[in-house]
Amino acid sequence: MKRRQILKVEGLMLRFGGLQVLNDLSLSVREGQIVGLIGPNGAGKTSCFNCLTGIYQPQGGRVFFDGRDVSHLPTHRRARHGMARTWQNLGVIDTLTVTENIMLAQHQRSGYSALAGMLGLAGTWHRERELRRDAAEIVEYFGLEDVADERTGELPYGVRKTCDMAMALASDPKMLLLDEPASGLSPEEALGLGDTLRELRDRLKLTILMIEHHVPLVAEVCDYVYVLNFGELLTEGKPEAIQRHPEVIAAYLGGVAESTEPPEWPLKPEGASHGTA
Amino acid sequence: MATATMVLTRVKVQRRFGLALRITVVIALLALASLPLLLGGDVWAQRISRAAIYAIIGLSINTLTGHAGQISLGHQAFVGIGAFSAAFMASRLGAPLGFGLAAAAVAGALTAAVIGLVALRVTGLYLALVTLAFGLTAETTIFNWREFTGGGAGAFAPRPEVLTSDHAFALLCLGVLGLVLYLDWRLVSTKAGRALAAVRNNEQIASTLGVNVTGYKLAAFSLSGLVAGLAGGLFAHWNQIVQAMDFEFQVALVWVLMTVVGGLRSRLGVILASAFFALLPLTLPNFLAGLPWQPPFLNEAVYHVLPPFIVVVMLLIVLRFFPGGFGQLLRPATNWLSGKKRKP
Amino acid sequence: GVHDDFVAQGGENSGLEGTDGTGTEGTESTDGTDASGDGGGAGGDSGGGGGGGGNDNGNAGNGDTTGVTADTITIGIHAPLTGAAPLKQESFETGKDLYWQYGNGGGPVEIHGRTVETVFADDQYRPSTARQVCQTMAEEQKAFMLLGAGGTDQIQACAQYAAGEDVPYLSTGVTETGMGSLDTYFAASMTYKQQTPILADYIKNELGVTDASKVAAVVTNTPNFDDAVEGFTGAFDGVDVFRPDKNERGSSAAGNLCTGTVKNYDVVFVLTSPTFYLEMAAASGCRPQYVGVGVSMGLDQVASTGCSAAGSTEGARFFNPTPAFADAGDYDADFLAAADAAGIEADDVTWMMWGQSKVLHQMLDKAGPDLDRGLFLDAVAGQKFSTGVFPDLDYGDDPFGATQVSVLRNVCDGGGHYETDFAFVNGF
Amino acid sequence: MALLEVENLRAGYGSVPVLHGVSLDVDEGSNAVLLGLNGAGKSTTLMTLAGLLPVTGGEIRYDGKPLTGSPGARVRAGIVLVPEGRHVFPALTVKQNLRLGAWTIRRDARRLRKNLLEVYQIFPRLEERADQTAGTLSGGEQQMLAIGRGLMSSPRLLLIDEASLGLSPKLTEQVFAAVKLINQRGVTVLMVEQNAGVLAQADTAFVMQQGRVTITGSGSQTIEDDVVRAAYFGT
Amino acid sequence: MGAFLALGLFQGAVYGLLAVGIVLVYKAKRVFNFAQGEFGGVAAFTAFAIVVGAGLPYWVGVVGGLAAAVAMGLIVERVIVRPLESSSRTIMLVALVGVALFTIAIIVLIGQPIPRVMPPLIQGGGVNILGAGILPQQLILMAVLAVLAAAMAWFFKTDLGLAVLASSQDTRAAQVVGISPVAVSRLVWGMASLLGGIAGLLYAPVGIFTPGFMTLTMLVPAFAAAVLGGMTSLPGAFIGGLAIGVVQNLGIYYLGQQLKVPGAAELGVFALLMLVLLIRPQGLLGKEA
Ligand SMILES: Nc1ncnc2c1ncn2[C@@H]1O[C@H](COP(=O)(O)OP(=O)(O)OP(=O)(O)O)[C@@H](O)[C@H]1O
Ligand SMILES: Nc1ncnc2c1ncn2[C@@H]1O[C@H](COP(=O)(O)OP(=O)(O)OP(=O)(O)O)[C@@H](O)[C@H]1O
Ligand SMILES: [Mg+2]
Ligand SMILES: [Mg+2]
Repeated sequence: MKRRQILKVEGLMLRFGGLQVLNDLSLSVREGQIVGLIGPNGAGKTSCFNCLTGIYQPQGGRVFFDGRDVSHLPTHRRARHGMARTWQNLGVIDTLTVTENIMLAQHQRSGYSALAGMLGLAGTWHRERELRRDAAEIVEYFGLEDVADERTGELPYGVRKTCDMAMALASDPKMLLLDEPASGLSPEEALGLGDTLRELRDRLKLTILMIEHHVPLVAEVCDYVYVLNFGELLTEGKPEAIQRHPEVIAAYLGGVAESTEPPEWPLKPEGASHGTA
Repeated sequence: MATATMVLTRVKVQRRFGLALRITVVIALLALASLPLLLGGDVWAQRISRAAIYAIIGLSINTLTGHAGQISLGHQAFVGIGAFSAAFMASRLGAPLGFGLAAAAVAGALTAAVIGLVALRVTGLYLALVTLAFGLTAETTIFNWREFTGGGAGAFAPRPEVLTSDHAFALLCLGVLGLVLYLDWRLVSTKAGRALAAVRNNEQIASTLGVNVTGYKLAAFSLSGLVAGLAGGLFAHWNQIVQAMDFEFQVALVWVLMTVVGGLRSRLGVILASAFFALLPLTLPNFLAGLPWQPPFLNEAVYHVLPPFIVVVMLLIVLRFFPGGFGQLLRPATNWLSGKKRKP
Repeated sequence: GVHDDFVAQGGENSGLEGTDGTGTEGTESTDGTDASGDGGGAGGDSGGGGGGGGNDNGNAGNGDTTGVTADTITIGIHAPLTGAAPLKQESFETGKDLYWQYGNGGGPVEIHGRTVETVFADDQYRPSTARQVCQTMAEEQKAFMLLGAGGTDQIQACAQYAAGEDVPYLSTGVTETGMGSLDTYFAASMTYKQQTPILADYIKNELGVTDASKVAAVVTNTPNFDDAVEGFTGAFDGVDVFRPDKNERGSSAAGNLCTGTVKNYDVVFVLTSPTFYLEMAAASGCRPQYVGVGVSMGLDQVASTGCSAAGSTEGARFFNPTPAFADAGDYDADFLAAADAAGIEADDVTWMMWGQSKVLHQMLDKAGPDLDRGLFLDAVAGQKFSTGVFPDLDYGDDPFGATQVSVLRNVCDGGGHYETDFAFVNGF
Repeated sequence: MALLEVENLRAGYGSVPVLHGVSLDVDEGSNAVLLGLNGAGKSTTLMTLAGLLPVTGGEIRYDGKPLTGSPGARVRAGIVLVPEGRHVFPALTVKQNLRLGAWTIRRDARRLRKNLLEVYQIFPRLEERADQTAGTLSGGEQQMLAIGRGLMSSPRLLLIDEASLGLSPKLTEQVFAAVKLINQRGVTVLMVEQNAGVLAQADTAFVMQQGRVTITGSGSQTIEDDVVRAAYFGT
Repeated sequence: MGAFLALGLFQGAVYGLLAVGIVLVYKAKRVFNFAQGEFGGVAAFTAFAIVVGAGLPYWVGVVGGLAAAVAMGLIVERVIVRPLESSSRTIMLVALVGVALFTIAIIVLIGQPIPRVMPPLIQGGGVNILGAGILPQQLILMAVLAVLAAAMAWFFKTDLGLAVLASSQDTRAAQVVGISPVAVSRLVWGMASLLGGIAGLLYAPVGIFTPGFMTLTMLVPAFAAAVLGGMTSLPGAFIGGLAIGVVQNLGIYYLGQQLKVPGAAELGVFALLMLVLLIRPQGLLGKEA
């Protein structure tokens, strides 16, 4: 069965001065899939995310999300349509506690206006309590209870990373854009991440677009992969096919990948070869 | 079972007792603070008004710099525009005080919103520079506009009949301060506070979380300007005369320092520091003159420069040793008073 | 005491040069001292006033004895020690009490058994600060009355406060705008409005410059200086007028006067903050004849600063309440004696304070032993006073009672100071 | 003989101790690897060796003598750190970055030129990009520049902290190959890595856990699965 | 009109001189140095005390003034800048504002808030340029500005200059290649205070001076000049300074004298600043670094 395309990108063009960062990039993501976006450093992956979320204004191309053209909407409006993202170097607010960060992420569904909140109008007190309860649930789901009232700035990297993910979920999105969610995680944590992502997809029916250099993780969880090189689409396909694609090997995975020991992360201590089926 | 109940009741009783104790302490502190108002005569009533006005100004700067993370080195311009608007309403149009204060608040908010528009494009240190240049320009242009401000001779802002007594006026100022405090409290405990925290830290992250960064920035500027304008209106009626030189750009610098010394985002700290710097220039000369031994270098002109001198010394100490300002020093006490448990 | 000596001399101001207009008509002044205190225009003048002033028509006063004890009277003085027209603070430190403590032949002055104590505050050259320190002095420090030593806008602000609270207020003459109707205000020297036509005559007749296009006026741009401008332009039609703002920063149009950008003026009339004036003088390539009215320009401190700027203020002439400090001994020998007794180095600020104190002494004396604020006001209104240091005063019609002025000339030789060209004249 | 001997080294950040007694020896001309989980203290060890953090206990001996002194003095002695996260000077050109790499020998024009040629030889890509500002280089190129800059002052001991962080598999491989080349030219190398691929070319491996070196393996043959397992799974 | 142009150019020279110091500190530290004006203030007051107060030769005053300024620069570096190295730039800005106000307060405490006159380097009447009388002192100022701006531009091409730039971009990396951040910091503040001192000494004799004269009237135009030039460009600071001076005086001429707008000079500077920041934020000659 063909699922609906929740995200569709047509002909993105992005330039910085003389540098062509994205060149006529088109891709689409179907509802309920985990899609990988890989490519060499500087290929334009993060820039692509920035165009999707409206941080950058591309010189050309259009972005359709959930059936509507969002190309000219400002970032916060796109977020309100259900686009959530994480950042390559973390999107938590250091001066807020974990709970507050999650409540911040609930911004768009708070149900009262900022002015009403400031004036302390009747409904707002009640809504605040409800939001706090919801936040507590999310905190529990991600196992952050112990640190719920700690400022995120004082927490270890892994915990902050988890908090970042929790925030992305707290906004009740339709789609998650994850920028290198496994970077800086230990192999153990990366394994757990793979499980979490699958669970999000299967239980919450979330769509996920993920940038990742951690090839085994990509191979394991992604339904489909796009490979970017110099701002252009190099190829696309199922992860297994991608890993065998000669151009991908040449540009990204490295020439000796098949012959000798690949420079892989010790994700599977049992010495299994990369790229599980 | 029985022991468990006993323990529980004891905890409850302790809690109740703790609450009662805390409320008593708060009331006692407030009573202590209001002593000068009750016993100090007109002069102290005036001083308390001034302290309250400064506290409102400090909170206004805190809204912008503390909450929204936008620095303003031209805040005296917003206050000044409020002050001259109020004075103009009172002395030229003969409008009632309420209208004057409303005009002051609106004028402050509008001016700040215009600067806020600039802040959407210019950020960080450059914004500081823009606000500074704006403050300087306002001081020499708007405030020197004779029809509006009386030029350097100042504009008179007579008080209405009910407020002619300095005590009544002090109560008005304290009332406005209470209102501003309430707004600040609700602001930080609801979505706007969290959104501003995000804007302050990282605008891009904030926007991907659905926060309208532009809107919040403008709103923060307008709110800050509104409060500053209101403070200006009170300031005009405080002395019943204001002039351009009350709003020299150095004043804005001292105010920013004062707010930082109080501790950004600490209401109590900002209020205490503001009150302190409001009273310092008024009380210091007579205090020093009353000392049994006069240090040889002290004289009238020195009194004038001592307050900024003291602000700066305190600032440098604060920045080095407790960057959270007075607020940080007071945190244990305020945590206890608000019933927060200390973190393990 | 001083007062007796003065009465013995006949109470006349005697100009040293004795050429023009030496106190010719001020003969009856002291007679008035002991005459009926409730006479003159007191009652009529203050009829519309509040609870104080002359309401009681000089019978028992208003009972407001703030600042008066059995053996002291406290007076409050404000002046700018900082800001754009700073005066030397030591001069005030020493000068404010000199007369009261040593004016009586080296001993303290006694007025009906009371000595006088002073409190002082810096008004920072700001009207609002002036108002506020005036309140502090009158209410917290319990000053019986207030004294303004200089600074038009500040004097205006303090006078307004004082009138509202029925506190007597005496200052050197400045503007008349809005001051004439104040019940508690008295000017101890000529106002700008009175002086500027005389100045115009002086420029024409003494300096010989009759071409208005060769004359410029640089007058601070506040409403309190408008009557000065009117007075001057009314008497000298066609002069160029520049109005710098009170807190103008950086380079300014007036600063470029006579550097060729605007014009080469022969005479420039300055009535602005001394700092501004000095900046103008120092920065200009040419050297016009500066003239002016008002207290602060005539101070030696200004002269010496101006002189060190390549002698650019040499020969400047200023109208002043008192004759030059250099000639103080010729007008009041007691002054130098008092300074000796006090062991201080007197200067022109001290001298000015001395004169003003002396005026005040006569006023307090006239109010009698049962001093209160109401009585004091009644005692002054409509009366005449003469000190020999300040101009003769006649408060017959309004609070602007002075009719004489002295002309000082800036001499740069020997550090920059003033010499008396004319003493106590009332026209040219 | 060991070029670098570290004995019971203690260090940390301000009042937070991180290293609780690190001991390791690195032989002259060898290629050593320091492995460990996040937060084990690997970067802290290298920074302490480079003089960026104060020593609170234990001893470092370099070339047989106790090692003290400022970071600059250590660079002059031949100890050069290639820090974690690349840390190139983003607004300077590649060439200027390299010129500053030779800061301690800036008066020796001949040696400077020789080193520059050598760096260009190892990383031809840097010569191609000599006049590009470093901030606009790709991640892999920046990593090459960071290593190249380290080589400019003729180091005897090169400390490399997580050269592969954030690099694509291919670039990682290239960087490791370059390090091997450098080592073969006689520079002693101590690398911190999380990527086990580097073990293939190492002579010695140290595993750090919670501020201590817990396992030392020497010779590429002896670096077995158990070392890896110990490093990453704490078994 | 022409005279206002000439007056503006020469008035602008002092802004340019301050702007050069501001640019130096910005390039090296990424902070806006609000204390730059007070380096000049301290130099001027010290020199005044030596030359006029103590009656010593002029050159002693110059050396003493510059020494005082540099001493202040080094103290500021040690006591304020270095401990705050890791705090935000806004906090650093606030602290430097504090330093400026503190210095003014100290000068008032010691020297009283009265106006002073410093004798010029060369006595003598003005030179007529385009109808404006320009004092010899102002000609010297302009020449010194040109020389110093060129010298600073050259400095950033040297190894030492590169090291300064490098440590501004990445302190950790600078340490790693053996550059001492402390030495760089001292060097930068020493140089900046020297530049500030020179500006103060050269400008003080042009008019009269009072405590805070540099900060209260010169600093904002100087910042505007630096921004106009792009904040990182030394030729930019030079041109920016002159441009600001001209704009101020044209403002006075057109707005002030013709239209009687109060505060015309400030209005001109503010308008120009806004124009630059909104339309060409990188300034006239600005680029990164
Ligand atoms: N704001 C910007 N200004 C100038 N150049 C930019 C900007 N943002 C990105 N670039 C350039 O665009 C190119 C693509 O960058 P991008 O961050 O998208 O790469 P990436 O694929 O995410 O790489 P990585 O895997 O290293 O994160 C890079 O060369 C980068 O320098
Ligand atoms: N600047 C700092 N201040 C305080 N603690 C720090 C600082 N930097 C690191 N730490 C702490 O020191 C410990 C060791 O950090 P270090 O960076 O040396 O680990 P690492 O082994 O290099 O880890 P990674 O693989 O993440 O780079 C960690 O617990 C970390 O939280
Ligand atoms: Mg990226
Ligand atoms: Mg590390």
